[in-house]
Amino acid sequence: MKKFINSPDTVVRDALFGFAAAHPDRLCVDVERGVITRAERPRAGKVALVSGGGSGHEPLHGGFVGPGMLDAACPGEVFTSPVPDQMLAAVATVSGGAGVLFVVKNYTGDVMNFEMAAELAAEDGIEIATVLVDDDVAVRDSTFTAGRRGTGATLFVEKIAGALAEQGADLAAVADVARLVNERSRSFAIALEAGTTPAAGRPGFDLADDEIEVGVGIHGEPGRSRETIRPARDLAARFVDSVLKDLPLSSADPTIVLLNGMGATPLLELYLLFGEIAALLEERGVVITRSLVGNYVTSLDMAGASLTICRADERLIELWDAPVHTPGLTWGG
Amino acid sequence: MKKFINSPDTVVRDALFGFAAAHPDRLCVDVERGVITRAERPRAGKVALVSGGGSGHEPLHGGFVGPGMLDAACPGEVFTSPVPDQMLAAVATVSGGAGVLFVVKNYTGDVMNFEMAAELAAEDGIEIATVLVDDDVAVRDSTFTAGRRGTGATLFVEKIAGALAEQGADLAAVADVARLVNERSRSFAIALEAGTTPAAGRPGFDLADDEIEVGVGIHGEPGRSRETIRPARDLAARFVDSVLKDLPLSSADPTIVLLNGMGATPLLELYLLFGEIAALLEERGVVITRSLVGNYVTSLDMAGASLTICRADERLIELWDAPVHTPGLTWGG
Amino acid sequence: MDTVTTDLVLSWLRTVDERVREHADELTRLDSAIGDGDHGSNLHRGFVAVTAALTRSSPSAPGEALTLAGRTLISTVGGASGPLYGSALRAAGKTLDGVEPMPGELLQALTAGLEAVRKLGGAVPGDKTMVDAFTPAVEAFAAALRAGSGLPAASAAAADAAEKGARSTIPLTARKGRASYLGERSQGHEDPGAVSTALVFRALADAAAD
Amino acid sequence: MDTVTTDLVLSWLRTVDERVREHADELTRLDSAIGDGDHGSNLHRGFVAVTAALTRSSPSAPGEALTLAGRTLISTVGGASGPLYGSALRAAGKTLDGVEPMPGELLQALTAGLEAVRKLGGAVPGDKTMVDAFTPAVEAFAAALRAGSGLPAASAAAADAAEKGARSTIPLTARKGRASYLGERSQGHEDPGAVSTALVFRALADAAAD
Ligand SMILES: Nc1ncnc2c1ncn2[C@@H]1O[C@H](COP(=O)(O)OP(=O)(O)O)[C@@H](O)[C@H]1O
Ligand SMILES: Nc1ncnc2c1ncn2[C@@H]1O[C@H](COP(=O)(O)OP(=O)(O)O)[C@@H](O)[C@H]1O
Ligand SMILES: [Mg+2]
Ligand SMILES: [Mg+2]
Ligand SMILES: [Mg+2]
Ligand SMILES: [Mg+2]
Repeated sequence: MKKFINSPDTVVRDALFGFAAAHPDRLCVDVERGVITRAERPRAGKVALVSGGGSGHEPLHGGFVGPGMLDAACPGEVFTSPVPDQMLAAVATVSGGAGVLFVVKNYTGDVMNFEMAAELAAEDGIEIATVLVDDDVAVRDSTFTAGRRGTGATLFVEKIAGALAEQGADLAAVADVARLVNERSRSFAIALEAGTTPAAGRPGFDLADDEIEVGVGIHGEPGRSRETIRPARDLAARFVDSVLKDLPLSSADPTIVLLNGMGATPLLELYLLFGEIAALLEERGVVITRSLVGNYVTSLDMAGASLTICRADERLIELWDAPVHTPGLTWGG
Repeated sequence: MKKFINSPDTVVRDALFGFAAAHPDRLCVDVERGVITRAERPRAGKVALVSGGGSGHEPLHGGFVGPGMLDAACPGEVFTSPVPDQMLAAVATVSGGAGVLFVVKNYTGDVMNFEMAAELAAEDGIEIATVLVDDDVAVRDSTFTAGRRGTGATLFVEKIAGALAEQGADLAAVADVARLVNERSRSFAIALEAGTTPAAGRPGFDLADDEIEVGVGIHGEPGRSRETIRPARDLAARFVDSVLKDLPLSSADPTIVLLNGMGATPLLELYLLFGEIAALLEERGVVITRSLVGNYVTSLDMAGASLTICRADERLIELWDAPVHTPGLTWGG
Repeated sequence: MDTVTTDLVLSWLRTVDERVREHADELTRLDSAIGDGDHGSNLHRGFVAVTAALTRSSPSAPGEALTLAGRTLISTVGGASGPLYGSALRAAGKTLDGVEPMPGELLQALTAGLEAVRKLGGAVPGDKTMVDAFTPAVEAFAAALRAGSGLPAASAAAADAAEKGARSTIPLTARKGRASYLGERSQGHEDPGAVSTALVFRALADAAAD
Repeated sequence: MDTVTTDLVLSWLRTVDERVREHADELTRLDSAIGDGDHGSNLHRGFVAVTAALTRSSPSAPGEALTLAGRTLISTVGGASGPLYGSALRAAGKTLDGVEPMPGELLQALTAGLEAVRKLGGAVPGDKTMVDAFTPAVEAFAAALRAGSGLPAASAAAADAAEKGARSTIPLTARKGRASYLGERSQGHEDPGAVSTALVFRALADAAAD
């Protein structure tokens, strides 16, 4: 394993120092407590958005803290959900009196740790709502299992709910739109190579020179099946079929499409793959209303990509277009 | 080699289709002629900035086309400079009558192809100025060799000269500021793994499990020396020492610092490395006035990073802060 | 001497710390196969913090020690195992009254711990989780006490049962936690949390044997 | 028949296309060692386009064919080799008058081509570039003509000299082009452009031998 680190034990802490140094004007990084917040103090009466999860998915979540998106992010150890203390510290810092929305990716650990934090915050009299993001169609949803994973749709939820919160909506409304976005979003991922966690020191799974892992998650979990590499055109069909199967779309639906790199896939390949996906979507009568191509919800140095589509409507597109100013996502006035 | 491609021969063309599909509102992609321009027609009287180079360095250059930066980019084949026909087509499309600045990275092929285009454009009565970017301190500069390579400083040159052009400055002034930025910028890169071109199908060079390539370029050229991997803290010193040796800085100099990922390095590691570099710069009395951490001037799926520092002044910082709206770089109103 | 002294509990927790350290790589390897490869470092981080916390505050009763350990795990581990082990130890600690409770009281505490895990995680035996080691361990501990064994023998029986329970997860299809994403591909691998639970019970047996 | 017919030039250029195709991987491998690994695909792309352009416009004179080939290389190859080979062929083509020039005129054309490369790239023999194959090839061609050889023998001598020149680049330290970034680490590798230049001259010899 070759990485720009000092020691596997101090990766997240050391990276937080760098995060602070890189964004001194816009972010406040509390390295000791593991909390990233906006530089400005919370606006009274604004619903606060707090998210977090294991590190290794950057720019998610710390890179999405800023006007128009998150108020705080709690980075856990690599691929390990944060602890309740972090969420409580975040809530204490960013709560503006109008309640706090926890945006939680649906993983057992994340769910439990955020739940514990929510209970403790509620005991302190702070109103907490939680949205669980579970968009990954590679995982069968069932009440007997851990349910679908949260992946690319997290960006959609954080962006759109963040925009509504910025407009002054109340907690119920912000939580509602967050849930709506999640319900209408589905993702599917394919890996060409696994990523390597500093702690494990070797790839999460080994693939032969012509093998790919289909239906992978963002934590180096192996996927649903191992298959043979095929031209981008064919893989594009695999992405599109998998997502559309779970998310039927008509040509009347506006959509937001994210083609996300997992960390080690060059932008050149992502654009190429996006071209194939866009052509397929057009064939099937799906209109791409907004799109995003790049590394947003990564898995360390995994080579691969995920496709996320949100079946939007006019209001969601408007919220998507609202200004956002974060290290990882910026547009609007 | 596992990549999201259809065939090594059609990578750039196929990717251009995706680039067009991803940015229909802001960019115009002429796939046949290999030219990316802004969606809006050229403003009369504005100096036009045209750049280009081999593909595989995305978002450079196509991702830097847009208000506040480039008017056009000419993507060559992977790691191969574009042909003069592309630059001529770009000039014909974006020339607003006030002359055109070619931003050229100093590689034999790029220099020759842009030179040929400049001669032919001049024959057509279009005023062309050229800035050669040569910031890489790993290469010894001498009139008997090809000279220093152009790497990270290209982003600084395109951003700052683009801002001045947007303000309506004339060609001489825009070319002057471009050259000034180049003269005041230096870069140094270290690779942990080489990238793989689709044509070659295997990494540009092979490194053992504990080896790194120090002083590499952005085309998979091997570097100056092969060394043993060390903690990020020690490598940070290597980056800082190499750059500062060639670019003496006093604490009175404002600086712009780019810590650039080569394509396959996770943002988590880049931030960590930036933290170490920022600490070292502080120790040496260097003030980081502006910074950028991310994958901007990449080398396909090379794992590694480059540090670029520009010894700026108030005016350059102002131009840096001016609004920019491109797929790869966005800020300001 | 067949009571659960504070020293015994402290020795137990310190032994867990040691065993987790020794087996961290193995736990991580198991977690890499069907999870995300962090179980070893998660528990290692947690129990190092537990040892530090216990040294700092030197608790004067077994229940206090377990509660502190649980709280510390919750605050330092994260992931799925942090809240689960943390809640288990906290629930166990809260159940354990007095300075020298009897083995029967420890059984109640362990039962409360298991209940906390099952309530928080919703897993039942057969789901391929730590519950598959925890449940038989508690049952074996209960059975041994019923049969008249003392603390050392009951703890050893619990450890044996936990190890057997861990091995029994190999053929199972995971239905809870990260391994459940793999569906049938999770078969043929031992659950890392079940293995770490077996380490915890073996540590109890070794501490009680001294 | 010892004149430079249009057919001969077309056959030469077609042969270069074939040889480049056959040796593309080798050229790329050489370029990977001390460059950026694209020399094979660059020339392959270029000469495929040359063959297509020649088929499309069937030139009626040798000079016309070479000029068209040069222009096509400039418009399709890019990199360093595109302008260099393109300018060489264009300069050679412009020098070559009439429909059946004599071998001495081909020598002038080749000399003009070499001059174009040296002027554009600024490389001198010993810099570890295509000039190290091109220069001795032209010299050998001239010497052979002076010694009374016909076109086939002169071309074969040029090809031999080009191959020897290419091999002579192995110990050199590159001073021009991408390999110069390596400094002394470029030693021990054959220059890809010198090798492709040898292919070009061998193709001429084979075309002239028919
Ligand atoms: N719902 C659950 N109930 C009980 N145990 C669980 C549950 N989910 C996960 N586990 C246990 O947690 C272990 C994984 O812990 P760890 O790797 O530390 O956390 P994470 O899965 O968040 O990375 C699994 O091997 C399993 O034994
Ligand atoms: N200045 C120069 N003069 C002559 N030949 C050169 C010069 N620079 C490069 N070359 C030749 O070009 C070859 C490389 O061509 P190619 O790989 O196609 O272009 P690039 O270096 O742009 O990738 C080198 O092997 C060398 O022979
Ligand atoms: Mg984890
Ligand atoms: Mg090249
Ligand atoms: Mg785990
Ligand atoms: Mg080359």
